[in-house]
Amino acid sequence: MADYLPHTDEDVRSMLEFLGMESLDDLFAHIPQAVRLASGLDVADGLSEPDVAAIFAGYTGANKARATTMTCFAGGGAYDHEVPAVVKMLSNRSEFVTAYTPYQPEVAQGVLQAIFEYQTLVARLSGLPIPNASLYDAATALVEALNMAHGATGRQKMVISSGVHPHWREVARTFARGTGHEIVEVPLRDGVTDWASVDATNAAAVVAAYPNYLGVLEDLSVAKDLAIAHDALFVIGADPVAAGVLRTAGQWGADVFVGEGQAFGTPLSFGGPYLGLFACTQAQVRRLPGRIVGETVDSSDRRAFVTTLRAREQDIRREKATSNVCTNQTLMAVTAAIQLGWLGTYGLREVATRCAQGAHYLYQELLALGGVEALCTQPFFREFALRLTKPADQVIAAMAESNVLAGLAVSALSGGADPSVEGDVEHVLLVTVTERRTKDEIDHYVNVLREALTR
Amino acid sequence: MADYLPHTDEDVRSMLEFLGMESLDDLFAHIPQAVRLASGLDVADGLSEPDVAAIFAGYTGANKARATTMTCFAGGGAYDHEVPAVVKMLSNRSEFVTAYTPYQPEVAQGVLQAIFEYQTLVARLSGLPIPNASLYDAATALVEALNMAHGATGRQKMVISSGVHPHWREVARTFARGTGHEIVEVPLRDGVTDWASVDATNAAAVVAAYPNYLGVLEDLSVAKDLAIAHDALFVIGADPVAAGVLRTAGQWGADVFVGEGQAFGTPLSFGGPYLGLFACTQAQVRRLPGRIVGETVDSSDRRAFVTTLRAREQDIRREKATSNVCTNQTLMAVTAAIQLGWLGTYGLREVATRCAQGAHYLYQELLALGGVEALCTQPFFREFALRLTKPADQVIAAMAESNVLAGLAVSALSGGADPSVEGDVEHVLLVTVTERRTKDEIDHYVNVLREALTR
Amino acid sequence: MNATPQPGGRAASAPLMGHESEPTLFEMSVANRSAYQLRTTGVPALALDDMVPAEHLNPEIVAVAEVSERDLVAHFTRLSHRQFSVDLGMYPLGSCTMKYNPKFCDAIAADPGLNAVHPGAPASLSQGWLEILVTLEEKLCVITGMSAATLQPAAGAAGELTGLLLMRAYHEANGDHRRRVLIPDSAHGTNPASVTLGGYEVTTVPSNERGLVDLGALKSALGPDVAGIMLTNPNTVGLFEEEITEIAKAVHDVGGLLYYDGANLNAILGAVRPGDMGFDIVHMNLHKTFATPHGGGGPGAGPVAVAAHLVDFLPGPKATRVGDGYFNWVAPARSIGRVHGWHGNALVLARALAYIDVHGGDGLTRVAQHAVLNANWLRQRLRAILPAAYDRVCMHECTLTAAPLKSKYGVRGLDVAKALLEEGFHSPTVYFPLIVDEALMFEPTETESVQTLESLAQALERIAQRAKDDPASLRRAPQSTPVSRVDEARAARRLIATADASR
Amino acid sequence: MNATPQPGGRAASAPLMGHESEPTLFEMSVANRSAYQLRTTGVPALALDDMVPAEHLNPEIVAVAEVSERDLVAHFTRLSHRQFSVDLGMYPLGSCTMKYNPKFCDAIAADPGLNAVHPGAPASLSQGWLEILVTLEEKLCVITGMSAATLQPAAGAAGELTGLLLMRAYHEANGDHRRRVLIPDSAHGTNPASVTLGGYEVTTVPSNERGLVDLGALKSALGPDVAGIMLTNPNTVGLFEEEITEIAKAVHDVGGLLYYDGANLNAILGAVRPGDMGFDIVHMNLHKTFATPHGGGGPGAGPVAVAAHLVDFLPGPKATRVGDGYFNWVAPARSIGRVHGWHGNALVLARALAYIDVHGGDGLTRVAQHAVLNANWLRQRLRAILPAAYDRVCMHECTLTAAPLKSKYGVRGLDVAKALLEEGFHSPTVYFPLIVDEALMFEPTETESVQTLESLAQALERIAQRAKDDPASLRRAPQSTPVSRVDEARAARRLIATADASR
Ligand SMILES: Cc1ncc(COP(=O)(O)O)c(C=O)c1O
Ligand SMILES: Cc1ncc(COP(=O)(O)O)c(C=O)c1O
Repeated sequence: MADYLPHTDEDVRSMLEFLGMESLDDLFAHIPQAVRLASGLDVADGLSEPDVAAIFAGYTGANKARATTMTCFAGGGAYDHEVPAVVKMLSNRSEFVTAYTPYQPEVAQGVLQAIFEYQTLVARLSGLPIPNASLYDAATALVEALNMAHGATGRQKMVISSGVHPHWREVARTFARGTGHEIVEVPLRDGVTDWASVDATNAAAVVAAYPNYLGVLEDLSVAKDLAIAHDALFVIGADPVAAGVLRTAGQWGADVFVGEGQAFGTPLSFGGPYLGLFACTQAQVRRLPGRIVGETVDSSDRRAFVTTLRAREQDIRREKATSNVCTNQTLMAVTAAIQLGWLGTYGLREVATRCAQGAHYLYQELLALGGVEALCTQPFFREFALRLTKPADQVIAAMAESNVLAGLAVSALSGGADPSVEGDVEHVLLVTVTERRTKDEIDHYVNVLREALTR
Repeated sequence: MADYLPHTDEDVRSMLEFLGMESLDDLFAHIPQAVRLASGLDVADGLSEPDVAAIFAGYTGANKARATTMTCFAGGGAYDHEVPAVVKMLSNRSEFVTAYTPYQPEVAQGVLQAIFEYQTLVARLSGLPIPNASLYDAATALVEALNMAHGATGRQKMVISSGVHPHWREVARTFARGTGHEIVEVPLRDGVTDWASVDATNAAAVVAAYPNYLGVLEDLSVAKDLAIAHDALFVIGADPVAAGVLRTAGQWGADVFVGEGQAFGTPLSFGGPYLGLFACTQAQVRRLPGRIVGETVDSSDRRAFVTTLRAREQDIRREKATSNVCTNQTLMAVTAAIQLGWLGTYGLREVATRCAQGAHYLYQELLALGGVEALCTQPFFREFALRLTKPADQVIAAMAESNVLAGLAVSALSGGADPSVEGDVEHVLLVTVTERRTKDEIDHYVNVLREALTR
Repeated sequence: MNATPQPGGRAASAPLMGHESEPTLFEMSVANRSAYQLRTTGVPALALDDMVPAEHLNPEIVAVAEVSERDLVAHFTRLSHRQFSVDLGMYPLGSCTMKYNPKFCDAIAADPGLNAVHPGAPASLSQGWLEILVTLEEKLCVITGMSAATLQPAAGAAGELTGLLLMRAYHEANGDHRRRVLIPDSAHGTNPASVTLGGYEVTTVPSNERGLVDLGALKSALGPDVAGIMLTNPNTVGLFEEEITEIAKAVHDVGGLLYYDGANLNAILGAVRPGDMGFDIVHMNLHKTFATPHGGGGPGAGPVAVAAHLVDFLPGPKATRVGDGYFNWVAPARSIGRVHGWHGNALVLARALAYIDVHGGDGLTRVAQHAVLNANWLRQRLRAILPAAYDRVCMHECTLTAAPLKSKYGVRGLDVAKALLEEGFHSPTVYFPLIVDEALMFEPTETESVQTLESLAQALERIAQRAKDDPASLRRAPQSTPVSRVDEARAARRLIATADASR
Repeated sequence: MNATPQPGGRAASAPLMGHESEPTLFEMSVANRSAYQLRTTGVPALALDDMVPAEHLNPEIVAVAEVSERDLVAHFTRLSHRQFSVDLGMYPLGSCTMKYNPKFCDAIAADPGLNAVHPGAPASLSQGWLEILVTLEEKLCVITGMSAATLQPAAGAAGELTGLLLMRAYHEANGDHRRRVLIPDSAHGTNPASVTLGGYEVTTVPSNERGLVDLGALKSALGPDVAGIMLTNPNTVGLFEEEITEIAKAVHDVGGLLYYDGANLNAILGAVRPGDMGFDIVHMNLHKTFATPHGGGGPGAGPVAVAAHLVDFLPGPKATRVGDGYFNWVAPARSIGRVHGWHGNALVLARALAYIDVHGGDGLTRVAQHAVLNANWLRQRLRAILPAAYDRVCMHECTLTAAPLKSKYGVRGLDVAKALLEEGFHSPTVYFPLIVDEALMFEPTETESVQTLESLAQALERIAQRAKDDPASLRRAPQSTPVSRVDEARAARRLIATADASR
């Protein structure tokens, strides 16, 4: 019997006796027999921790793509960044890991202050004053932004650049089934959003990505003007690492910023738990989704932090709440605050710069190869898309044999044809470089791709 | 510049200014030029953590014998026991890891109480009332026991069974160079100490091992009688895991117990840091080496713990101290308390029993093989010695190719001929089984040894 | 020059030392101090403006913070000492299932073989992960009695909304357009909020004097425009909806679907399954029932399992067993699409599977039995001072009321909750569910021993005594904590959400 | 039956919640409760008495404790909250070098590639470990200016004794039997204790009014029977022995050897090397200078480096480079033999090497410079309230005296040290070295910022003010800590060393 229950047989006996009961079954006697599970759970019996560890060793062994053994050039919203031992140690402190939502501020100042610091960092990186305490991930954060736009304008039309990550757009479409939003996806031409090609009248939101998911740096003033023209909310989905060097969402005139915070201390984790970043203008504060921590004082005037503006939240507003989010991703938010504290002002700048340097070095080397051409001719930051002479998925499989994860097949992300890619999508490979990639690894990539294409 | 120094150039400048100095060098100006290091340290420049991690990856890659990939049948005082995630997590709490010796009890109750609990467990497992707060390892704990015996009897002769681990005996010989102790090593006959073969008159201590390092369970009453006959202190070096089922040192009449505590939550660690266990009778308390924690109360009568009987210690008694030990192995002692708390009364019993079961199963299977014979015909606990038709070191090397660490070559431990082994020692292999070894692993061992011997 | 620098670095904010406040990371920041260390890459250092057109570069440098690694460690270690957690003690927060989180499961999630895998890696290179997802889905379906599940929802509320979208997709596929979803007045706030986002209207169903759904009222609220009902069973008062079969029949009779809010699944593991009660859609809170740690508010995981007739609508792509030990991503025939950026909170899912494997069917059944045993023992033990809102056998949690203390001594449930902090226990859930006056909802969970329950009871007895002797002191509690009661009104009146907000 | 069980499980011992004491593991124990989980092995379950003769089996079962994993975690997590540490704040404990311990080094030591290797594995299967040991030895020799080193000693005191045995072996090899070892009166207690265990007599050399060895007294104490001298330089008052070359010459002239106690090596990294000062034997405290954590009292590592004429005597076997990148165990020609059961505190050694690699020669030099800068800044800053015992430039630590406070207000150094705890700082070393009246020895280390030093100074100013205004309150300090001053006399009078001791 391997489990974590403290009850001894004697405990159970005496507790039942205290209740005047004979058996544990008596506790369930009031449940209609008709629905009781007579047979017991048809799940294999419990195993000890080391036995279960042996089973999981089988799983991990079958994960060939682990970044510790296969050099990672895949990105698309999930990045292989440096996470130092100190950040892991601090974010694993059990007080942060095993606490619940800070409902009792007197004994939750640790988490509350860490969130307050996280909020401050999100505000600075987004250039917008009102952050929240985290959302599930970037995709669902985008959905909250659309809901906010609907609340602000009363309109349903959401004009979204197809430069926004295909998964984010898909999630937006899924939730639109409930909200009734009309999702209008704007195609890219040579990697840039062709805003002119759509009718934005009655738009609640105009949504752009920065850089877009193909890595391209678009001039967002066009989108901003469009939003102004139809007084829609301007929503920017931005790479927060880029904020180390590029203009912030706020500087581009965004009303709402959403982004993926995984890059700040959270490992690749097969896609989750990640961190949905969210910030908006003062004007939208009453429509803010999720929790927000505010500064105040305690009864003896000491500084204290507490979750505030609770009147927006589901537990109080119920069907009229701005959002249904309750549990969010606090631990990842705390981790992001720690990782950013470790990086600091110049470390973040350095990481952003090195990502760009690595990407541009690889890009130049690759374009020198035969069988490889750039998908578009636009400036990019740390990711770029290539059109290959072979299907991207085949190239990825081939390069994996040399322990290189070549990138992402855009067709796999978009699930086939997509307004973001002109012409055939099967041959398009999305390549990413982070600050962890060395010149040797990049040069190796070039050789391995050459082989894969000429094989 | 990768380091952990907070000082900015401006900090350094203003601090020097506050001191009325020009440069950092001024701080060292009073050191005679003649001895100053003009050239600077001839050590390579600093590297970043990830760069150093890459260097260490080279080292770890060259450690083929890691128990995680090579099944460990080696013991001899270092054992591959289960250490669960919960024990690792708790013993890595930074409050335990980064504290100093508890000099200020008001802010050190955590470590002090954990040591008090450790002491209680050592007393129970040894069957002796007065434990200390840990020593470096079993070998140096033995040396402290000999010094205690000298202090108690004023005599110099130490009669030590050669069933005591060869390394412990060697350490005893080394320190005897300073103390002038006469170390008399008693040979084994068919694996059992031949006490009759030595003259114990004027002995300060009679030292036995339980089980002895070849795994044999000797009847210690013989040694006890010898100690009584010459009123020497009776010292037992015992395997603390065995205490889960076997008689304790106290039950055998020991005045002093020493043992190796690595088995309680400390990984193999290439031999250190380990944990020197020590306990003695009430009669020897004033001669106790190292620190001891006692229970008391604080000024408001709350229970509190504090290091006590300080008058014995080097910082107060100086040249008359009972021992020179200052820094000990507290973290390993705390870890042992946690691991034993996890094992509990019946878990320890279970571990001890499974060690014995695995060892006896393997022993039986091996004796069925050709080319293998038992070194002796005595009862054993979890280790046993074999005489092979090939040199043990060759067999170990051969079996390693099948990812089995076959055991320890006794000749490597003893550094050649040793009173513990009759006849040729090169062919003697010491084999150990812990509770972690499965039947499949043991059966695999048998096959691999067969091959190794018949190749 | 600066001979007396801005002081900093005291540990007086660690309760071990004192009770002062901890400066923020930004107050600790000193120009040009740093902690980061990066790999040496040898990559040619192109200048930023050779890579990025000027109009994209930020003219200013975004300030993060500038601290040493040493100060970073001190800061967050002190903050951790200002934070209560399950690992420190009992956390009987009703409806939250704050059971002990096995460290083994954390170790599983920390394995690079799981956490260093890119979510976009091809299935052929992440077979281990796909097998974990498929295996977990299969076991969750057995546990709930459903046919298939999606593991994408990141928490319970996300699961609820996903479930409502499935409900909608199902009805629409039948060309059947419905307007309303029924919800008991005892329901958790996420339920009505999810209904709205699912595009439905909420019709609230009152509870009866037994704390259960009023079947009569339910029936009269039913109609052909009802898409379904959301129920928590045991419900949020901790009582089992004994008329569940009648409820199910009534709802199904009008063509509606039954949604099971699995937040309280811990109570019934191995005893009764949502599927067998007639539920069509079930969400689970893995961060409750399956012990994945709450992380101070998240992450969680809210898988949704459904009955056969809804399987085709599940979000996708789903990890799927495609014969002879190979796994691949497959989209259900009429999938509503993704509800998460990738595959859900994968590491949380892996933890839950490890937890299920350690317990097994037998262990999970004991989990529920002991959770219910603890709640009933506590209810009985506290009867004299904090009567149960509905005095009969409860499930895994018991909703007590401080109403007597309030009427007699003017001591509110909140005061009791705050005083409990001084006694070394986290507070129960207060003022929820809304249908109970001065509600104090205790969920001990199965991992607390009877000794701990007894000392909780004795602490509450001391507090009841204080309510008699010195009620004012309770209104001032807690005093021993890092901060005393905080001014929530002030926080809301003048929002200071960042260190940069004007004060 | 037991309706009111023994209460337990409150977190009121966590300072965050309250200030009560934490029960012991044994007080928490309940019959038949357990936490352990072992691998399923399938090994035939032979009965104990079929394996072990009856006379060896313990008739009784040794009681350990019987707690659940949940209670185990709560207990030790609470204890950790009752413990101050470097990670929580400044720990200016003179002579102990409580600098920040990089977590990176912990991660290195946690790698199974290092910590899962059996110490008895053949060299061919543990080449990585041997290379680590050889590389560390080489770097330590460069840093100290010596020829070779042993890494076996487990701490400083073990290094001292090893060094004295080397001294003895050297003299004896020269057929030269000497009796005495000189030690300054300022020396750390381990020095004289080690001398005794080394079989020598201690001759104490007085310090002069400058806090340094009195050269005249030293010379008159010297003679042909002097085996050597043990010096700490900078010495334990934190001052550099400026006459070191004269001292070295005088000792060498009588055929004695110079032993360097490296506890204070942090002060001189890259500035001056023991070897260049004429020392023959040097021990280092890796747990001080090279930042390996102290673990609440250990483990440490005390490698001993020696000059050419002592190399052959070093303990063995030693990891040795035997050409073309292969390493093996080799015993020095006239080795004194092992001083540790295996190869020393290997994981501590690996941490230290990682620390050295990250800093490099340049970084280590900065370490010393900034450590000395901090100590002098603090000395200067505190001059008005706590004068330095010897008022001039110090090295990495400054020995101040509370004598003025004592004479003026009857406030002792100990009171100041205790009051500092309430201010959020660990106390300095008190009453050491013995030659200074009311000594308060502060070692800030290089990892503390000037902001932290400033707030330490302000805290001490507040304490000095309290000494004037309310001296009695200082004698009662600390009050904010988990326990107030403890009754040490009672602990010694009636030893209670275990939970089973009669009370
Ligand atoms: C009854 C009930 N339903 C739904 C939820 C929402 O779950 P989550 O917080 O994971 O979104 C909760 C969580 O508190 C709950 O208690
Ligand atoms: C000056 C001095 N010498 C020797 C030692 C002893 O070192 P260890 O505690 O590692 O045995 C110390 C430790 O405090 C010390 O400060």
